[in-house]
Amino acid sequence: MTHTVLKSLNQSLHDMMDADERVLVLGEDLLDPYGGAFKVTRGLSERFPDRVWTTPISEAGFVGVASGMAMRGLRPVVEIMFGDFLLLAADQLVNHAAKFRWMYGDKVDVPLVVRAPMGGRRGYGPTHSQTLEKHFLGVPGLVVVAVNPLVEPGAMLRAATLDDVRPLIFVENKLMYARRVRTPIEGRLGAMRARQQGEPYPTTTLSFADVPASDVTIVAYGGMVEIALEAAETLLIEDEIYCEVCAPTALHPLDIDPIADSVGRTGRLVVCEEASAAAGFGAEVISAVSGRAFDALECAPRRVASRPVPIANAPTMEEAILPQVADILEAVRGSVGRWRASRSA
Amino acid sequence: MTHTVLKSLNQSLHDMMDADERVLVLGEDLLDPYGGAFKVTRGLSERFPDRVWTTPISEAGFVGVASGMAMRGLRPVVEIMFGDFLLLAADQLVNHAAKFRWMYGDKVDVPLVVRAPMGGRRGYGPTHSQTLEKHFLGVPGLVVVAVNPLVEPGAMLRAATLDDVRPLIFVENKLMYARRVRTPIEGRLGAMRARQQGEPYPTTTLSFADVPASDVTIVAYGGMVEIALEAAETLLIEDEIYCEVCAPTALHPLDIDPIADSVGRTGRLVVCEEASAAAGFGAEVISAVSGRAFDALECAPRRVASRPVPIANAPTMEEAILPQVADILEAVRGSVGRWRASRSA
Amino acid sequence: MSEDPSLGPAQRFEQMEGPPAHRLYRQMRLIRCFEDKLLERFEAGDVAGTTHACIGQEADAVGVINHLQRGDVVFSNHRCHGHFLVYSDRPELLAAEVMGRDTGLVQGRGGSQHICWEDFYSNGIQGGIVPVTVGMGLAEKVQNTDAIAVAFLGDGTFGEGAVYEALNMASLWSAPVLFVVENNRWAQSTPVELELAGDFVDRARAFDIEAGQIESTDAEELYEYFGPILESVRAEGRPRMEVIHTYRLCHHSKSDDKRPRQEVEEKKKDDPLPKMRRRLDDEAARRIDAEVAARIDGAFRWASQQPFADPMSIVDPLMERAPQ
Amino acid sequence: MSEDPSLGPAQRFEQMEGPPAHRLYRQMRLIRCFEDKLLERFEAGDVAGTTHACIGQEADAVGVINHLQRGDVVFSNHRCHGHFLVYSDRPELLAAEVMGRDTGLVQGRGGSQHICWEDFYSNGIQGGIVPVTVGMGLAEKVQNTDAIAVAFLGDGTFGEGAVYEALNMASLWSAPVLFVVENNRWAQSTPVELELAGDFVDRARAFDIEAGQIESTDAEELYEYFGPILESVRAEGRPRMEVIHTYRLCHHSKSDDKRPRQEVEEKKKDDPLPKMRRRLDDEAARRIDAEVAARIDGAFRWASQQPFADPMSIVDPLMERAPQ
Ligand SMILES: Cc1ncc(C[n+]2csc(CCOP(=O)(O)OP(=O)(O)O)c2C)c(N)n1
Ligand SMILES: Cc1ncc(C[n+]2csc(CCOP(=O)(O)OP(=O)(O)O)c2C)c(N)n1
Ligand SMILES: [Mg+2]
Ligand SMILES: [Mg+2]
Repeated sequence: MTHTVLKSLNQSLHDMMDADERVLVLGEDLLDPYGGAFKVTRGLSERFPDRVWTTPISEAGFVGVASGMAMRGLRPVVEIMFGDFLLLAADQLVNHAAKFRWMYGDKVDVPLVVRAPMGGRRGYGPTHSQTLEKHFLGVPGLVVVAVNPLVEPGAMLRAATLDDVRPLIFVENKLMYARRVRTPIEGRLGAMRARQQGEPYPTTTLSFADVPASDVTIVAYGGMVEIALEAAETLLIEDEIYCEVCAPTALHPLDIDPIADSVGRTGRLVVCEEASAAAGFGAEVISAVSGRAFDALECAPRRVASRPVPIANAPTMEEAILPQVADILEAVRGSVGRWRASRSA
Repeated sequence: MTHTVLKSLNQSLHDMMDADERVLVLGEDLLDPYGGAFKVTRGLSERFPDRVWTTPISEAGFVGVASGMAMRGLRPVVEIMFGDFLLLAADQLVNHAAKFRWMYGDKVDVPLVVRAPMGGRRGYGPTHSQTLEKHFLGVPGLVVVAVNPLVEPGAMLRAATLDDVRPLIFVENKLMYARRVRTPIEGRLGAMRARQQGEPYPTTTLSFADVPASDVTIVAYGGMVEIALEAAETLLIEDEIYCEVCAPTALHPLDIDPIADSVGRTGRLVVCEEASAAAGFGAEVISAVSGRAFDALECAPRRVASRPVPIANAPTMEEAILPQVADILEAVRGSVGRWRASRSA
Repeated sequence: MSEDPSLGPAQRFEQMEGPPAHRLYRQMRLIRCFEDKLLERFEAGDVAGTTHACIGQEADAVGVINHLQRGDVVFSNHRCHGHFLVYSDRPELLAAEVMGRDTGLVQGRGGSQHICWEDFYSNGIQGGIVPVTVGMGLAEKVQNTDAIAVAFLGDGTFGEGAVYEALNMASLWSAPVLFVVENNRWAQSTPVELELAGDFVDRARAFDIEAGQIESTDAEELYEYFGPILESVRAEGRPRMEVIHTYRLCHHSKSDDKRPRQEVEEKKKDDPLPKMRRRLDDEAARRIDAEVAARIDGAFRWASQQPFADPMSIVDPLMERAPQ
Repeated sequence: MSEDPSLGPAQRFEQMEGPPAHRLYRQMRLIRCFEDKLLERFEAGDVAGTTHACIGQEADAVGVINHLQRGDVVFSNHRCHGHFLVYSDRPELLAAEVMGRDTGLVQGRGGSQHICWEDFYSNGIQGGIVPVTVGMGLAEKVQNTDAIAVAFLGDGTFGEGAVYEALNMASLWSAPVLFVVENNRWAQSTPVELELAGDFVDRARAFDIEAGQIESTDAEELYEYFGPILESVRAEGRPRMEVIHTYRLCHHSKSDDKRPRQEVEEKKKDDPLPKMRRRLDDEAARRIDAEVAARIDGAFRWASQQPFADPMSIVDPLMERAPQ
């Protein structure tokens, strides 16, 4: 029985609302029959008419409202229709929600979940295709997680909503909604050995089963995970390069251990992200790995990212701007090639 | 003749407004006799009553207004009273100002300057002490620069306002206003050799004059520059560790060359920033240096930064949260000590 | 801003042939025909992404924009095709843009909702364009150009705080700006009652901004209505808001319409196109229809022959130091 | 929220001794005395950072907060001392907080403008607290607690878009929230005419929110005025806005006052403290003054004996993975 990421999230919301009266859902255009721009909330308003609040177009305002609700006993899940609009709520997230618990001497909790569908590849143009979570990383008190199809997205959403008392941005990816969830079964995912560490926002580490040591660690999160896996397969077949793919879901605070361990085994690091590179997730991973596993690094870590321009609307340009399998191949080959060349010399 | 950072900025605004009718200044509480919260705009409204616009408390709104003005022929300089409030203008900066030029096929320019005083150490508490520019780094189309007393702040502001057609965040530092400007003279700054590269937002590289090779590169910008210099002096005197201090002013796009060159000479890197470390400026520097000068790096780069909690109000805590000279000493000694130990072993 | 500016909309409207009713109809026909063709292309999978058509609201565009002088600024939103076509009369450039061509309005970078041409702009973020437009109007005033600025916004956009910040500053600083509210009664899937408490006109007046409203899809009526209004904004150098109560006859974007079928059917009686067409003699109407159809065909044909947007152009030389 | 909640403000007010005028005066005296002492400490360099006193506006705090029941929520802003002291009657905790002590309200983390105690909160960012308060009020409603929420905001804060987003949602969703606008005619150094176009009450009404206003620094009058208002918010479960036209007699924060001297002097005639004191017999007034002075002395003495905030506590165990 397979299901999509969309289905997993939607089902999780249904189950949570069914089980826990404190769960409320807020956002734009959530009501059935429309059920939200990407249909993650479909069917909720019909079943729970009092607890699905379709909002005015007021991203700052309704994130603020939800913070207030969270501080007074509820478990609101907010949908930002397109993650691009999260910037409108930046002050609410950083100067309000993220600060309240610590600033108020731990007297309050803010169990707020803000869901944000990010990413391009759908031709939506400059203001509806961005991957903006990098700008929200590193805020004291604010958690950022990103799902991918190797974990059960609904379970992660449930943990974020019911078990986590911290305000949290839950990054989804527009293209990923239609993907099948395929979590590892008995330590394997297809041809790869799979390990998941870190609850409730696990990092999945995948490696080809019968290889003692892989050649390179590829880190990818969210929408880049599937692309990294495709690259890893190609590299195996075409280049006999063995990749370990690390797919973290906790972007901040980042659990660097599984990544640093992997680099400890491979000595080489390529980090993929859909945003442009500067001061992004890859920068943090490379810095943190440098801090933890510097001696293991055999060559310069590389970043695969968007070109640093707005995401153009025209498909020819959008494709060239966003990171593709080919970019990962190039980065990995660059890393490994240098080493192979030096080894065979 | 010495003058303060405050005086330099204030004089520059006077001179620009005098010389160029297109320059307008907008922000909260700018009118004389008050002259702005930190007095950077003092005296302007008396001389140029029509071109100093004191605004309502509408950070998003007046940044938007200024963007519009910039697109239609003016050269607005906006003051955000405390840099903490910049988050309210995040959507205007990222989804509007930063995108317009490229998204519109290069048909428009947005020569907008947004001045933002950042930083703590004045006991202003969690919402008035932050160093938030890291969240604005890496936005395609948006420039971020930060002054320090080793460059002439007014000259940099002038370049940003009159010569730069890109929207730009101009980071100042509250404590720095009272500092004396001390630009290098004939290649020297006190006991140090000084070199400035990169116009109009230069990186200053300082090293102790008579040493062939320094031991470590300390990167610091904005309010951390003076602290890094103090640390460098202490390290020289107490530890005989020779530091090169690199003080960039262009945070994004970052000019990595002077820093990478320095690391090429020293092999060791410590990056200082007043914000918390995660996904910040230091992460970008370390990643970029790893990309450019990996082979030169002899040990893991280190970061000196805030503790990852809100900036507490109580002086005892604020001091412990913000990075101090002692933290730099520790990081540098850690870097160099490891090497010295290995060398003497 | 452009090097070889076209006529202003008002001048062009004056130079069009035939009586005003003919001209208004021709312009609306051009918009409708353009969008019908565009949606056809989307259906056929020829065009990627999404688009917001203004079917049913064409009378707003012709009613307002035909009064603008050269140099006047327009800032439109996601639903900008009608505004743009009246402003520019250049359907081929918009067609090329939405089809991702290098000769599109903004070289394929913006697509349907992020365009710029001469003094016309649009952006796809709700609300934020309103303060930007106020700044544009103020810049014109500061520079004594006599130009004014017009911002288009929808009913739903009144949810955004930026709108009120802009109204306040526009009023305090006497910005020569007309805020045109197209109240089409829905924001995406949300009816206006669920998104708006109180009243549009009261909101403007609470900021000491003169405001009025008109319920109409009659292009002639709207054209008459807006003449003196735009004149007054220019003459008085003060902001003003006007609400047009109208209706969107198509889906919000591409194909996601869940509004009550009956309501939409009922509203089709107010479709501005047949309303105006009925005032033309049949011969003239058919001639215009045919001419416009041919023109739009030509525009799309031309556009589809243009080179695709150039993937080599995805650099920004002014930001070149950013890491790749 | 706290484990050992105090009496609600209304209950405490009831249990205070003497007639209402005495009690109101005693509370205002406590606020004034607290802030005078605090400013003295600042002058002396004993306290770091900055602070915003509410001298001249004490009547607002006692007029509104004394009607609140246990469980009702208050969200205040940068100028929160008066509100807090009436809410809590715990000057020693606030003194310890502003003096950076470990036993302060929030362990020295927040200081003067970022405090929390039971159901009282404050934050130093203008505007953003308003939607948060709406959410708090709605949460109480959803959970059928019968509690209401009160947000305090200044005239200048009407510049922020978040306020209007909050008004709209409060109205659409019938939040049991009272918005108390303290129009002290200045925002920092900016007079209200330069920051506000139109009118406060009209703004609320444009969102279909009932609104009223009162020009007063008379604590008894304000106390009488707000009784039925708070009752109606609770009974009707609808938002409401009330504007108190008042005046700040001190500087904005610490020592930056550039307002016209004459205007401030003129306004001193309306100082709420002498106004109320005149209604007490001299004996009672002097007794209250002395008692309050002793209490505040004690509070600051206690506070200054407390241990400084602990630099070892600057960790957040829930975010521990963040790099150091
Ligand atoms: C800040 C922001 N939030 C949400 C959206 C998504 N969105 C696009 S159009 C729209 C509805 C707009 O409604 P209205 O203002 O009435 O304009 P209409 O579509 O009816 O013309 C929404 C919610 C957006 N583009 N920007
Ligand atoms: C978002 C934001 N912008 C600016 C400030 C700086 N600031 C603090 S108080 C203040 C004036 C507030 O005026 P008003 O709302 O009238 O309250 P008052 O100080 O008069 O009580 C300003 C501008 C802030 N704290 N937050
Ligand atoms: Mg609408
Ligand atoms: Mg005020």
